[in-house]
Amino acid sequence: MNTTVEKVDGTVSAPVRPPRLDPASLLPEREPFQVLGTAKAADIDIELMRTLYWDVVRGRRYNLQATALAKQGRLAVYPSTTGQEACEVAAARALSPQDWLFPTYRDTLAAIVRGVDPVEALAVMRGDWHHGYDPYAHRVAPLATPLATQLPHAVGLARAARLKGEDTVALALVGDGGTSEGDFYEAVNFAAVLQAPVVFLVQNNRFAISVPLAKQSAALALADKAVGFGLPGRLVDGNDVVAVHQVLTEAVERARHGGGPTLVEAMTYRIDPHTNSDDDSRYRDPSEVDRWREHDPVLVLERSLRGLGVLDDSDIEGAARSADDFAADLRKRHEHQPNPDPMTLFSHVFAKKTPQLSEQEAMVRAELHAQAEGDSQL
Amino acid sequence: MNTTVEKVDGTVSAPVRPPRLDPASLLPEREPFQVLGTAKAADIDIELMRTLYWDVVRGRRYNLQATALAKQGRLAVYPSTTGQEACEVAAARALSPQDWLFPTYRDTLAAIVRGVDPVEALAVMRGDWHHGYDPYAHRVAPLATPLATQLPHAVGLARAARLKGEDTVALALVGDGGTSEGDFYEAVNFAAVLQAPVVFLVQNNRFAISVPLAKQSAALALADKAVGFGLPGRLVDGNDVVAVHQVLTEAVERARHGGGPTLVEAMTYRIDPHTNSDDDSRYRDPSEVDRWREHDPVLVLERSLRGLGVLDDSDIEGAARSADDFAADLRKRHEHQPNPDPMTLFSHVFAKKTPQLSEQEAMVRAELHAQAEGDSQL
Amino acid sequence: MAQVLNAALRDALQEDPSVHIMGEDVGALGGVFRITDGLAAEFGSDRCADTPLAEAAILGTAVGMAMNGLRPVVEMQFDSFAYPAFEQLVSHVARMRNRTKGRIQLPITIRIPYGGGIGAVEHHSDSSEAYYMHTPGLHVVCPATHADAYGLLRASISSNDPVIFLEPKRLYWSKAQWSPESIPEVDPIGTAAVRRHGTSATLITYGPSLPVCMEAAAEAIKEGWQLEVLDLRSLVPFDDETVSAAVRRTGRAVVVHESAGFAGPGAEIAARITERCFHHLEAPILRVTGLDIPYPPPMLENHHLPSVDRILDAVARLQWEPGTSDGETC
Amino acid sequence: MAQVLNAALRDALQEDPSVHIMGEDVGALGGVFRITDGLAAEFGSDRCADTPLAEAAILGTAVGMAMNGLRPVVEMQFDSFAYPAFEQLVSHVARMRNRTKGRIQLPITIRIPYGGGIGAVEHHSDSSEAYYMHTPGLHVVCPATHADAYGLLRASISSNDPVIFLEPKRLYWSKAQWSPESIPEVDPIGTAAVRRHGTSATLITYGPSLPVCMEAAAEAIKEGWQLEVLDLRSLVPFDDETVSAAVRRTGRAVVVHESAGFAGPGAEIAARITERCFHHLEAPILRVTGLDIPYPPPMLENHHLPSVDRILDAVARLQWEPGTSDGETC
Ligand SMILES: Cc1ncc(C[n+]2csc(CCOP(=O)(O)OP(=O)(O)O)c2C)c(N)n1
Ligand SMILES: Cc1ncc(C[n+]2csc(CCOP(=O)(O)OP(=O)(O)O)c2C)c(N)n1
Ligand SMILES: [Mg+2]
Ligand SMILES: [Mg+2]
Repeated sequence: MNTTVEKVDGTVSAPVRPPRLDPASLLPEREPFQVLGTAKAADIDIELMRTLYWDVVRGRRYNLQATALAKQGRLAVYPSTTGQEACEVAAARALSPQDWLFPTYRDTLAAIVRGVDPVEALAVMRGDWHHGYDPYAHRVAPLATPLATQLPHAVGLARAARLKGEDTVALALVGDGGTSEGDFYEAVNFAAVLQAPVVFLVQNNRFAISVPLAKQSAALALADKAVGFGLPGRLVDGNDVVAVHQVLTEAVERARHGGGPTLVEAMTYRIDPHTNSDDDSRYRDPSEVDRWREHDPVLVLERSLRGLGVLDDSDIEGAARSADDFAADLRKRHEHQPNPDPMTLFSHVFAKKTPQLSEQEAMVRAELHAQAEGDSQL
Repeated sequence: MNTTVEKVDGTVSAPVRPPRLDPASLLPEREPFQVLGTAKAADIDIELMRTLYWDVVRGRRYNLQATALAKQGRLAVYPSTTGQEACEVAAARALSPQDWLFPTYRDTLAAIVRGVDPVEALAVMRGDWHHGYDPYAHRVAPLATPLATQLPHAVGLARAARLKGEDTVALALVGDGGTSEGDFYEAVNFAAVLQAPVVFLVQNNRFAISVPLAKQSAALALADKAVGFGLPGRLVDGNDVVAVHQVLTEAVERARHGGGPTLVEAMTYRIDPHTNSDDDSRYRDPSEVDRWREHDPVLVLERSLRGLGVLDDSDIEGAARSADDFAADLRKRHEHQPNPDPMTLFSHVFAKKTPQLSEQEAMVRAELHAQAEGDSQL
Repeated sequence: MAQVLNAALRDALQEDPSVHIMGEDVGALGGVFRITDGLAAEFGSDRCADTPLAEAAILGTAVGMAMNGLRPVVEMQFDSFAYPAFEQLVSHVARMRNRTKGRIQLPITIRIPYGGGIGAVEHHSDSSEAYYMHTPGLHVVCPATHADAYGLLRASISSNDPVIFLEPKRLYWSKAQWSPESIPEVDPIGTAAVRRHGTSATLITYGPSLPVCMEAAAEAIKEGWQLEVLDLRSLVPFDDETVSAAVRRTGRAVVVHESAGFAGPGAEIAARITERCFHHLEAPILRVTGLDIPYPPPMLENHHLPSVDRILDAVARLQWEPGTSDGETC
Repeated sequence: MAQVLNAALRDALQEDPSVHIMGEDVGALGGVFRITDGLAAEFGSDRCADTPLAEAAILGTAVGMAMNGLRPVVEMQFDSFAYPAFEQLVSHVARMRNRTKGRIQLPITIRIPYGGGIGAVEHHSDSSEAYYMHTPGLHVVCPATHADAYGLLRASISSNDPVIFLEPKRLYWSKAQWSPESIPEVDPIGTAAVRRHGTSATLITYGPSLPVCMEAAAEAIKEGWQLEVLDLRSLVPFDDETVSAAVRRTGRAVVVHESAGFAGPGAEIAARITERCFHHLEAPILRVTGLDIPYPPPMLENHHLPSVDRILDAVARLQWEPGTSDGETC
């Protein structure tokens, strides 16, 4: 502003800041980025496309299996990602081993694609403990239930990596509903100010439980939020796994090389109810779901890859068989999980048990003894 | 997206949403809007300009007086708006009687211009009670200390007005630092989704206590945040009272007539330390303050109005004299404030005192009696 | 209890046009527990409004609505999802009347599905009442019966002060005879109720632990104990008179609640009874509470929650033989 | 005490490169209370970093840093400005170790300028320890002496668990003889200290109320009372052994703290002592605490804070004559 405004009366203008850059350059594309079904698909590495295909097929099978377990009461709850497999798979596959993934409660699939054992990923849903896998083994943070609260964690982890000289990137997932929480904005702002190597992926599945996007935000696109923090926004077709993978990979590598954070919005749709115990007939028209089924991320990919000559019937069968094996293994091992030990309740509250916790532990132990004796006398 | 992307393989595109509008239309101007010193000044109503002049002169005098009282220990603390009088005055003057103002701790001046008695406005700074004026008398909410927390209140009040069929608008003030708090974003989002008649004015005075803007935000302008919520952003020279008044008046009337909320960023500068007890030599170069003094909102206006022939020496003298009288009155009445009654501590915790509070009140009353008796025996 | 709460909300909406319900999923869905079922359809989406997903703004917006003459009834989806609104609650909701010398009053009811015992995963079973009890300016109530669910909710909505209304999740599905006729005449906020008379000792409880205490009292007869059961209903204001009178009658008491014991509600209850009835006490007041651990996963929650056995154990430790001070740990 | 805290931070930064200070204005300004004075200059703005103004994100970012091997020391500018971070604190910081079975530990120190008595305007004088005490998974400590300011802060930073470190604002400017040599040998987290021996009754306190209790004890001599004064130092873990032993010795006790009494720290302290020492007690344990009101404005705060007179009054009510049960209110 110092020099740009013509002052007719000769007064001095304020030293506000240098003429500002064009914020429009940070706005996302007007229409979601797509690869499948466009000419760009021909340039994609075939091996990558095959990997993504196997992943989404297995992902779909996983969603069906986990939903079945929940309906049978063998999981306390399961929030499915049916219809969102492209986002889940692409998120996991865009990362290198040194990177971190920060999932929400819905993103067990992304964790599994990254290498987490599905039985361990489902521990929280099973209800034997709050969390099942070693976060450091595959660099996957615990599934976050309080919405958007994991986003500042991702920023801090990425920041620490920078301070330690590591080239780690953190990819944090959040839903459309989660973008309404203050934590989302605070985290994006911290990432931008600190130039932390973080990528935020908003899976806009158009619902937060029953609340549709229009009641969540009046923005023309959620990715439009990026410009307000001085970072680039990207908009991508969330049912096009290749497009999501490409956008995320670009953002991750940009972050890795000091380019700072990116906010990506993937436009997708939650095909299943919020969880197995949700009744979505109360808030949406089944015909809307049907329309989206036509854009099913698995089908879209299958058709495109067939068209490109990358997939044939035997590939498709092979993927399906392997997915079935995966589900059968999950089912079997899930059934044989040991019951949790009540003593665990006291072991990890603090590094060292307080005297008070030891007293309470003794009480529970005594109760268990008494119960065991009672049982053995029957 | 349904129809816009050319699909080469004949797959169906997702029914994501209609082709989106150009978000760039919601971005603020590239350079802060100005009136003074530009050709636009000639079109402004002369009476308005004179009113604004008297206000800023009185405002400056008020800041000097209150700072002096704080330095003398007659206020517990005073956060001055020296250098920001244009924003304070314009905010108050852009509102109609049926509107509400939501100030921060720093905005006693805006409250006063709106009609609040300065002695009552300063009650919280004096320390005899948390809040001094009747919020309903002039429709000025209590000064908010926890940053950004008053913003959702403004949204709720405006929303309620709409529900009740009133044409009230709420104007909420916040600082550059306050925009980092989650409450800021949540409030802007609620306002946009509810299309509540609210105007948010960010007084970007370039510091949050010691933290400069660059450590607060990487945005090219704070007003760029608006687009992420689907509402328009405006950028204005915060030291140009006429420009701020014009931008706010437009935004207020837009809100009043159902156009929804606006986010306005006024670029200004905090000339004084954060409060009288702050030591700004620790974090900024005095030469930066000096540069801004050249763009002093009172001087800028005075010079412009002189140039336009709206002000002469006797006007200037008259305004100064009236400001002195104002300050003298404040000083005098401030000194004669009665000490607060300790019984007040119990009167307003609940509508009806709980038995427990009555017990505690009795204790304090007994202590006061004992003390009074002790005193009278001396 | 869910239908009763629903009826109370419906009647409040019906009788007072200033009542406005708001929260996440309270509209078409009727809330995840269906407490607002049908209300948006009946009263319109302005009177029963889905909000964006941000608890601080939900409560903050309610503050502004209350400043402008409305009577917001806010639903927080689960206990721990009220934490984002903690600053609004403590720094504004609880103090607004006081800081403005009564000029602004905030008749806001904050409904919180509360407590555990329903097999929910982490973050869905917290008991947060101690935080609210310790915050001057808030009323805190918790129904355990259907009549109180109705009566306390109506009283909360009518109150000109903010009320934290804790809805015991595991009583949502309790089915008991209830009709609006059984509404208590008196304002139930601030009054405790004796649910069972007894002479041996007093169980003091509220909300989800009341049924457990009633069961314990029934069991205790086998041991020869006639237990009095006191339902506090209102934690703030606290009904010292009724509680002290009960404990004075029996001379022995056990406080029972789900939330963690340390610095929990039972601490205040035990301390204040002891202050007031010291020489009537035959034994220290004992507490049976949740453990001092983060709320456990579903498969272990039974070890955390007060049980009939733990209550009876505590009663047994109330020094029934004269001069049995050896049980003390100091 | 301010300089001592500054020294502790400096030494921690010096000795352990994983220690990182962060918060609002902790850099060039050195914090509004100057506790971090000079540290950014000495260790660089990465080790002592000004953050954007958002407490939830400050704490949330610290969580991520701790997950990645750093040892964050977070400053919250005032007690009540920590409330925006309440969800991060309760739902993550306090539980992360537990939910991950110890795989993720969060060695985070949260420094909070704490309490009143400095003539600050509203929202600047809260005492929030009860909220933290009631949250399983947090350690809560509060120094009252210079040696403890140093020792407890170093111990907190070294702890592999999150610690709420409450800094009594009105002791910031206290000047007392102190040199690093006087650091206690033992880990002070979890241990109380007897500050004055006495036989008549025990005053139990911590932080800003310790000097008031010491003064009361000095005054009490005129009345013929030899008061023991116990400084808890650590509220979680709680040193039952030392506290019970002291109360057992004297048979009478008064708990003193600034925060509101109802459901406050004193409730837990009184309740647990009574549970453990009932038959050693000659009188109920009394509490002298802040009133159950929002923290008052500067000109009235002296009516809120525990005073020497109130403490002596409470001591006088400890039923010194045998059989004086008439003082009871029930
Ligand atoms: C802080 C918080 N508030 C409320 C909830 C309850 N809740 C769980 S999921 C959900 C909807 C989330 O929607 P979105 O972010 O779009 O994610 P999606 O479920 O669609 O994946 C809500 C309200 C929560 N988990 N955390
Ligand atoms: C929630 C909260 N955190 C911290 C503070 C302490 N504080 C008071 S003013 C201030 C700086 C505010 O900066 P800005 O929003 O730019 O307003 P300005 O003071 O410049 O008017 C801070 C950190 C507060 N009042 N509230
Ligand atoms: Mg969603
Ligand atoms: Mg500022």
